[in-house]
Amino acid sequence: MKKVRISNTPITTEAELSTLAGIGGGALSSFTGIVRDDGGVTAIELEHYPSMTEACLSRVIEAATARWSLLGAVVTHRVGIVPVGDPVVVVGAASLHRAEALEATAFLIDRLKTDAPFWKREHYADGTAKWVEAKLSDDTRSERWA
Amino acid sequence: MKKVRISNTPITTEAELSTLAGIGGGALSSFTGIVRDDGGVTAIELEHYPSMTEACLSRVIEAATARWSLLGAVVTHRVGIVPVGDPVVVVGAASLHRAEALEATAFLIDRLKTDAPFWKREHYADGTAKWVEAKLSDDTRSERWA
Amino acid sequence: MKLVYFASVREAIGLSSEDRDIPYGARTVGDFVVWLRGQSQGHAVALDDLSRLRFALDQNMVTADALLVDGEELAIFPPVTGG
Amino acid sequence: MKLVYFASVREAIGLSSEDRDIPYGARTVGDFVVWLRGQSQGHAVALDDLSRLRFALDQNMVTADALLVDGEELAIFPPVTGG
Repeated sequence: MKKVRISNTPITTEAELSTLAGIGGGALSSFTGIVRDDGGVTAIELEHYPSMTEACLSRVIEAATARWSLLGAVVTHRVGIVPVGDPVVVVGAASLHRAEALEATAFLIDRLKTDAPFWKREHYADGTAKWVEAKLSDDTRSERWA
Repeated sequence: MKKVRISNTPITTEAELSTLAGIGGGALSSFTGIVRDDGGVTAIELEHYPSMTEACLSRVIEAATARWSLLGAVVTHRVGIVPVGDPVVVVGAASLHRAEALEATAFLIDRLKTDAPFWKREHYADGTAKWVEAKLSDDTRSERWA
Repeated sequence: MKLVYFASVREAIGLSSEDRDIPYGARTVGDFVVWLRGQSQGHAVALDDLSRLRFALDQNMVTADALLVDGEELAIFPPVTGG
Repeated sequence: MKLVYFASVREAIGLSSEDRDIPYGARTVGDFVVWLRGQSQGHAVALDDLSRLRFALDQNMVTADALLVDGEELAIFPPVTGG
């Protein structure tokens, strides 16, 4: 079971993981990225490259399933305006034993951060907005899977 | 926020993680162990050492929060009879950035497996039952955090 | 060729996309982008530093030295920041 | 001293717990466990192989060479299998 979803409406960890949870594996691991109230941020806005995004995320999932023995993997990403406290991204992996699910989860989010065409803009209480700068640490984490 | 819970009634990933999800961190990671239909297993039965269990799990959480900068961590473990498909254990960690939550989640479940006084018995469709043997691979995974 | 822009590049140029013929002599993505700088003040600002830009040719990430041959859509954007 | 048994050890001995005086000369957990083997056929089977047993003295995991002094509760069980 491999599932990629781009959503312009609110997402929840449990809804995105529900299929994985019932897949029959002993191990289910997940990561949820949540909008943080970082220095007055009220929301983030996510732009993406529609004709490319889904294929990129599918390639990340394919790479994970090629690398680990997984029963399933999901990646769901919000686009549009996401208020503080709401999930931006949910990734999850199911496997028979825990090592595979845990490692694949870290891989999915690390690779998504560097490979998928999303851009974040932070909105502040005073009405201003600022594009988020890419972090070198994300490249480093993504490259350790190479 | 550090929470340990031993439950003799069904648990769900989402309920155990709900506090962590609202804690204000940008990163929430979790692992759920689910009873697997492994060669005719219908349920597992979990015995534990009540006067010791909670303290052991608290020490595992303390070790995680000493090692990583976490906003919160939870460990919930079922005891009693748990049917195939139901969660046995849920661990989760919240942090500002993803590396900490992801690593702490792996640490929590790896250490729980070797340090906490739980014993599993598999029940089969034919009415027989068998104690699960400890796995050397669990020791190996736990020791890599030493 | 169809050019598509995202995030800060889109904002600086003031366009989501535009159609441009590949200029004479431009063989690589980088050649094309350097030429685009001359098209407006916005292009000049947005495309000033190749090292801070990323490119996708027909929806595949490429580097500035990728050949343009047969490409139909070139996307130009800052490093991605999803997740 | 209170002895508590879990899982396959509990089943083989047929008791969840019992009170036993520490026998003369037993200084360590291992000494006590070796002596316990003589108490019944169940004890003999359950406690046959020290290397396959784990111990907790007053709810702290210890090895067989831990001293019994001042301990109030000794738990004997197989390697844990939770999670």
